Amino acid sequence: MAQAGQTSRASLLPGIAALVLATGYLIALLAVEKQPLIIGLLAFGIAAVLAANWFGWLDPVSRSFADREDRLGCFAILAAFVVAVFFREDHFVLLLFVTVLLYVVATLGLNIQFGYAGVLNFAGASFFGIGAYTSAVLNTYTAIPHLLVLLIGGLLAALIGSLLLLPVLRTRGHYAALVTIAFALLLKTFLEVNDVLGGPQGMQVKPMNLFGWSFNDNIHIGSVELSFYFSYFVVSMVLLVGAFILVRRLERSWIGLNLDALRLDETAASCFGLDIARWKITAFLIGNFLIGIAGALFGMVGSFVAPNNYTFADSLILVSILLLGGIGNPWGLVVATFIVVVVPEKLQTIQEYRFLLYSVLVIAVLLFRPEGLLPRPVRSYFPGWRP
Amino acid sequence: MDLGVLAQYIMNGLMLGMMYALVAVGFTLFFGVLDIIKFSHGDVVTVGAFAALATFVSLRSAGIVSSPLLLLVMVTVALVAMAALGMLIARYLVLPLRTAPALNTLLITLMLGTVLRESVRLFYPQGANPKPFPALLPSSSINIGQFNLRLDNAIMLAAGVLVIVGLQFLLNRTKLGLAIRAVAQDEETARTMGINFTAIVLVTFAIGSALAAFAGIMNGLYYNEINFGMGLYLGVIGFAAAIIGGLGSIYGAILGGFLFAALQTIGAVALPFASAYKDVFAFTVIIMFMAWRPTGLIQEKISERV
Amino acid sequence: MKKFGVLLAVTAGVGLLGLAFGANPALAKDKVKVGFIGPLTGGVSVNGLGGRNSADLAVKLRNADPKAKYEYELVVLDDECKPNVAVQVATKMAADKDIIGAATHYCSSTAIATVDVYHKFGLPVVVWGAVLPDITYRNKYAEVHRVNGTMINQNDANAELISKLGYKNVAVIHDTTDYGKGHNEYFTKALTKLGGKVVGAFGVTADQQDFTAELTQIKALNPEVIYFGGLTPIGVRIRAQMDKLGIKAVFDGTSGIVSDAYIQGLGPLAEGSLAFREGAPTEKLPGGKFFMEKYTAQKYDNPPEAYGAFSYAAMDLILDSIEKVGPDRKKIIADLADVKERDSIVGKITFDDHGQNTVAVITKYVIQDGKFVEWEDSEYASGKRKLPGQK
Amino acid sequence: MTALLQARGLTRKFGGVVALDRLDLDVVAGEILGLIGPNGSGKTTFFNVVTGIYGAHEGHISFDGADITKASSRAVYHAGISRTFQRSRLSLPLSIFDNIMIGNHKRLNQGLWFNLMRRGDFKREFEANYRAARALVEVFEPQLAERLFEPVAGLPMIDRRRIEICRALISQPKLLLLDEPSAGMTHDETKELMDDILQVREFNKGLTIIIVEHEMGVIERITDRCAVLNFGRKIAEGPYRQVAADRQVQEAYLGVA
Repeated sequence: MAQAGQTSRASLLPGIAALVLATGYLIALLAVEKQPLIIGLLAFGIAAVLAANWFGWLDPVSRSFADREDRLGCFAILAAFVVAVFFREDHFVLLLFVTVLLYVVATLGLNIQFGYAGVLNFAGASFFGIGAYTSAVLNTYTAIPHLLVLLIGGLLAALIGSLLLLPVLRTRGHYAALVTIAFALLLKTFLEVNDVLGGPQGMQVKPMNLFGWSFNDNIHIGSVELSFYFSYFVVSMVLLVGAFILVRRLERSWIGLNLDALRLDETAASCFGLDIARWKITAFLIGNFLIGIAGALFGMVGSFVAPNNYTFADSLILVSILLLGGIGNPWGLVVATFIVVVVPEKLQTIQEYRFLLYSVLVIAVLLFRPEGLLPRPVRSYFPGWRP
Repeated sequence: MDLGVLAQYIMNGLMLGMMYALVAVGFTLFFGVLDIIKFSHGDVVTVGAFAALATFVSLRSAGIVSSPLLLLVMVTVALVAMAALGMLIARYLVLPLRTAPALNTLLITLMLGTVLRESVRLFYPQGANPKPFPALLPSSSINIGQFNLRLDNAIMLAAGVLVIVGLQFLLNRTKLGLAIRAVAQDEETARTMGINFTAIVLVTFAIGSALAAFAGIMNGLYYNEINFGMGLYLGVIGFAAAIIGGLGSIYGAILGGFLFAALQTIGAVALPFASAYKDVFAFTVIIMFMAWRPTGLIQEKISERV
Repeated sequence: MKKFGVLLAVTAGVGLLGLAFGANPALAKDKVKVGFIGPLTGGVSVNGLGGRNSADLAVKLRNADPKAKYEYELVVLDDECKPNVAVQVATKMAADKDIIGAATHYCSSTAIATVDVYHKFGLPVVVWGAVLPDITYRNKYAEVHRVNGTMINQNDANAELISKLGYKNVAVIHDTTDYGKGHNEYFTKALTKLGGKVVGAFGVTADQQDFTAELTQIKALNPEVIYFGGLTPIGVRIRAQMDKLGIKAVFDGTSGIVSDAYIQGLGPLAEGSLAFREGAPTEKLPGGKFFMEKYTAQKYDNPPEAYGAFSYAAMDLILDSIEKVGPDRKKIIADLADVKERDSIVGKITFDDHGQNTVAVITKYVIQDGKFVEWEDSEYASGKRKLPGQK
Repeated sequence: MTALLQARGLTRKFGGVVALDRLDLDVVAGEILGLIGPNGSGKTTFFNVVTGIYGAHEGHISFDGADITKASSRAVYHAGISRTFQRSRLSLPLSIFDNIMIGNHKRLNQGLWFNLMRRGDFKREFEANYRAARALVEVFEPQLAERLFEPVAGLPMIDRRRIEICRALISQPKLLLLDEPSAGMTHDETKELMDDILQVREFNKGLTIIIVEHEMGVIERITDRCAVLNFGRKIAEGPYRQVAADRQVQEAYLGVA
């Protein structure tokens, strides 16, 4: 396979076909409201993927993505815009979509920490929350431009995260897990009992305002009216694309190699000159920075923050997205985030059972496809590069 | 501070610590034999307590009223049922993931915890409500100043100590215990010694889960109330206790359990009108502790070969 | 390949089934969607399920009424009693233009978090169970109404009874949500005015299990009454643990523990707990008998609980409005703005300029023999039984 | 002749066990030194102490004139010492190329800005390293050079050893520590690998090697000199034939003591 691959670059077509089908399916899933139809669609989706796998149709798709990622990335952005324009008036679908995008950004951050450097972080939602609270406080009490607020949200998440650096660096494995779990519980309790930040009740967050344009108003272009969430969609998309490129470049560099090396074997890595602490710190800080920025924007989108948004259980959801998608594969994260965020939302009529079903689903994936839906391929430093 | 109040705090702390310790011992046992964290452990505590309650309800409706008899049957049923559940979990969810990354096991058991918790809520009659747990132990008490010593608490503490001593005996003085320790030391060597690895893992999970059921019943008898969410919190604290004690060490887990209870109690005493901050206090200390002793109080044997 | 064939057949089958169910038979009446939000999962889910059933009952009865102009469909969402989830589901409901009006929220923490959402999207809602005054009074949103009363009157009545019984020293335990903090604030105010004294106030988190540390401190303060501002789950725990520590004080709760779950959770220990709630008890309401009959006839899994009747009334009010002015959010808001002396099963409903129903009656409860009994009818009031330290 | 690596009085204990007992050892630049002795005689411990994985309790090590007794693993690598491990420690999910590049750490630009933003420059560096890695692998096994971007996990043991040695060699160290390169391999494979190692010597003239090995055939064939350890002490030193004839050495191996 690799031999054949070295001779010529794979075709773009399978990738584009897959994107078109996925976009169509996503639109159908988001548009349908009748529960039986949704269940039918979900069953159809699962069967279609299984069938495609059966007939070997997925291999050309993955080759296409491996070799032509830059181009297909552009098509994916286009596809996202098609979905957003299709639902331009539908507030809730757009909100859901924006939620997915920002969760992907957060899990990308987590992916750097856990997927590459192997630094466990069970407090992902806490750092997300630090970002969100930053925008709540800064938008309420200061006139700092909101783009800067996003940046500060990321920096603050990284800064507060750095308080954990010492224990995180000194511990390994489950011991490291406890440090972040303890932090997740600590932060949630702290937010809950601390009146200044709204206590358990949380705070309102003022909507985003970019260069005088308030994101709380619907957009009118001629006779077409766009939901105000469309503006958030655009900003989230920009953030996501930036984060995606950052993570990709990081992975496809000597730094990505360093992170992998120290994750897989710290002792061997240090015997080849790696500064373990330096790269762990780098990964932890960049990861938290991304999570914090996503959180800051999410705070403005949701217009509301509360400690209960950022519990240990929410951190677990972030981690399970990572596992479900396939650790280390950003495309897997996109797919997994859609599944984890959208499916329970669409299955609302079985409300009382949705946690149960969702947990059973994750157990099944872990048992039968432990490497995740889209396992991470071997690193290629430049997609489509041939010696 | 009034001596009676102080005694009361110590008693509260001891009861809490005993429950945490029993849960933590389970975590550390599982880690010992398989090097994994089974996070559904806290919810096994819940299921154990509910199994005991269901036994109680059906015995009561069968007309049995003798408290000692009721308690005996409840404990037996719950312990056996949870031991079986523990073996099932080990056989079908934990052992199949042996070759996968450790995080997968952590996650699958976390999700299993959700399944157990939600199942109790959805399928136990009116499972979403807090359930009264019968007070089956003699509840006479003596007041010494501000200190209220209850007979049932004393019995529970004694029972907890007995269980821990029994576990020690089992691990250190029996063939089974030897096999468990051998597997914990080095799986390969244990296999070559002719020890049935799978069987030992299953037995260990049975023991740990039975301990969880015991902790669940103790929790029910102490608080006289159980609910579907009680295990989540106990699980996290049990895990923390096992970690600060040093994973794999039984003494460490027990010590960790009492230490955590002490931290919470101290937090509550030191912050009289901000007792809500006591968990913030306890977890901050835990994090600082981890920076100081990154492998817990009692270190595991380091067996990394280079 | 054989397996694949089976798979395909099953998928096709499921898909077709979906289509068959999804397709609507043509109906004579126009379909109108109304919403309900409450806590359907989590510790207080019994109250949410009771509320949902009651709203469902209102819709079912209306659909069974041949005179009704529209066919109603109830959209139910779960706020889990968490502000963040509430904002999300409220956004979902408010953003759905097909939903014309909604009966929303049992938990104050969720109701106060969502008022901005309803205002932003212009969805008329009637709150059916949350008691925090701020929900209607913080802003003047035309979209937000409430059929039940606020916690202010409740706490006045509470402090009055306590003082009348001769209690002076009260320790307060409250959860740290706006609900608990609000109760703490209004109760302390009311009690101090009457000459009582709060000897200590303790905030506890809603998922806390062990309260022995707080209670040990309270025991040292030696209060006659422990006032509890919070919901049933932790109420049960605190009452049970008081007993463990040998605290003999009166347990004085709020509307948050008026739930059968409280008594079930405690058994005999519930005896003598006090609780307060706005409005008359369900069976004494003007439409109480009618409501209970209809409710029982539907064979729901859960009882209506304390606020079921309010949920029914809130939904009924919305349905009345839709019948009157048609399925249009703006018109409904206008119609709800001048609800005056309108008949409902909870009595006459009158909204003030904040959309708040004025509920003058406060029911005082004491638990006697495993039942919430009105204080006036109880053996404690008649002197036959005595609360600890009652004078 | 000056010693490239010099150990004086080196002592390391594990609990009550003395793994290295006042060991003196000189390694001359350019030679291949065989380090032999029964199991548990301290050979691997010596490697671990030299490479900074364990600290020494007593004594000194100097390398190329500098004291490295307290140096960290990182510093030892940067000073020019590379090693392989007794149990293969490759990163299995990573490609052959990645594994070799881990060994090239000190010659790769580690700057954040360079790696993330100057992708053109990075590409040039990447391509140069690709050529270097390919050339090195070709010395061992030309077929492997065609498969540089396949994961190591799928390779047979002998190829993994080769990759491990390439990883140690790519940074052009002054001293190479080979820890039982023949472990887990057949006799023929071992022979093949030794040929490779000798070929590498041709390639990289100045390279000094210390090899720990149980296969005496290997030791006889490739070493210039041997040191024999027993209970952490050096009991003999000299050309293989000489130490093999030593009575003390024979006793140590036969366990007569």
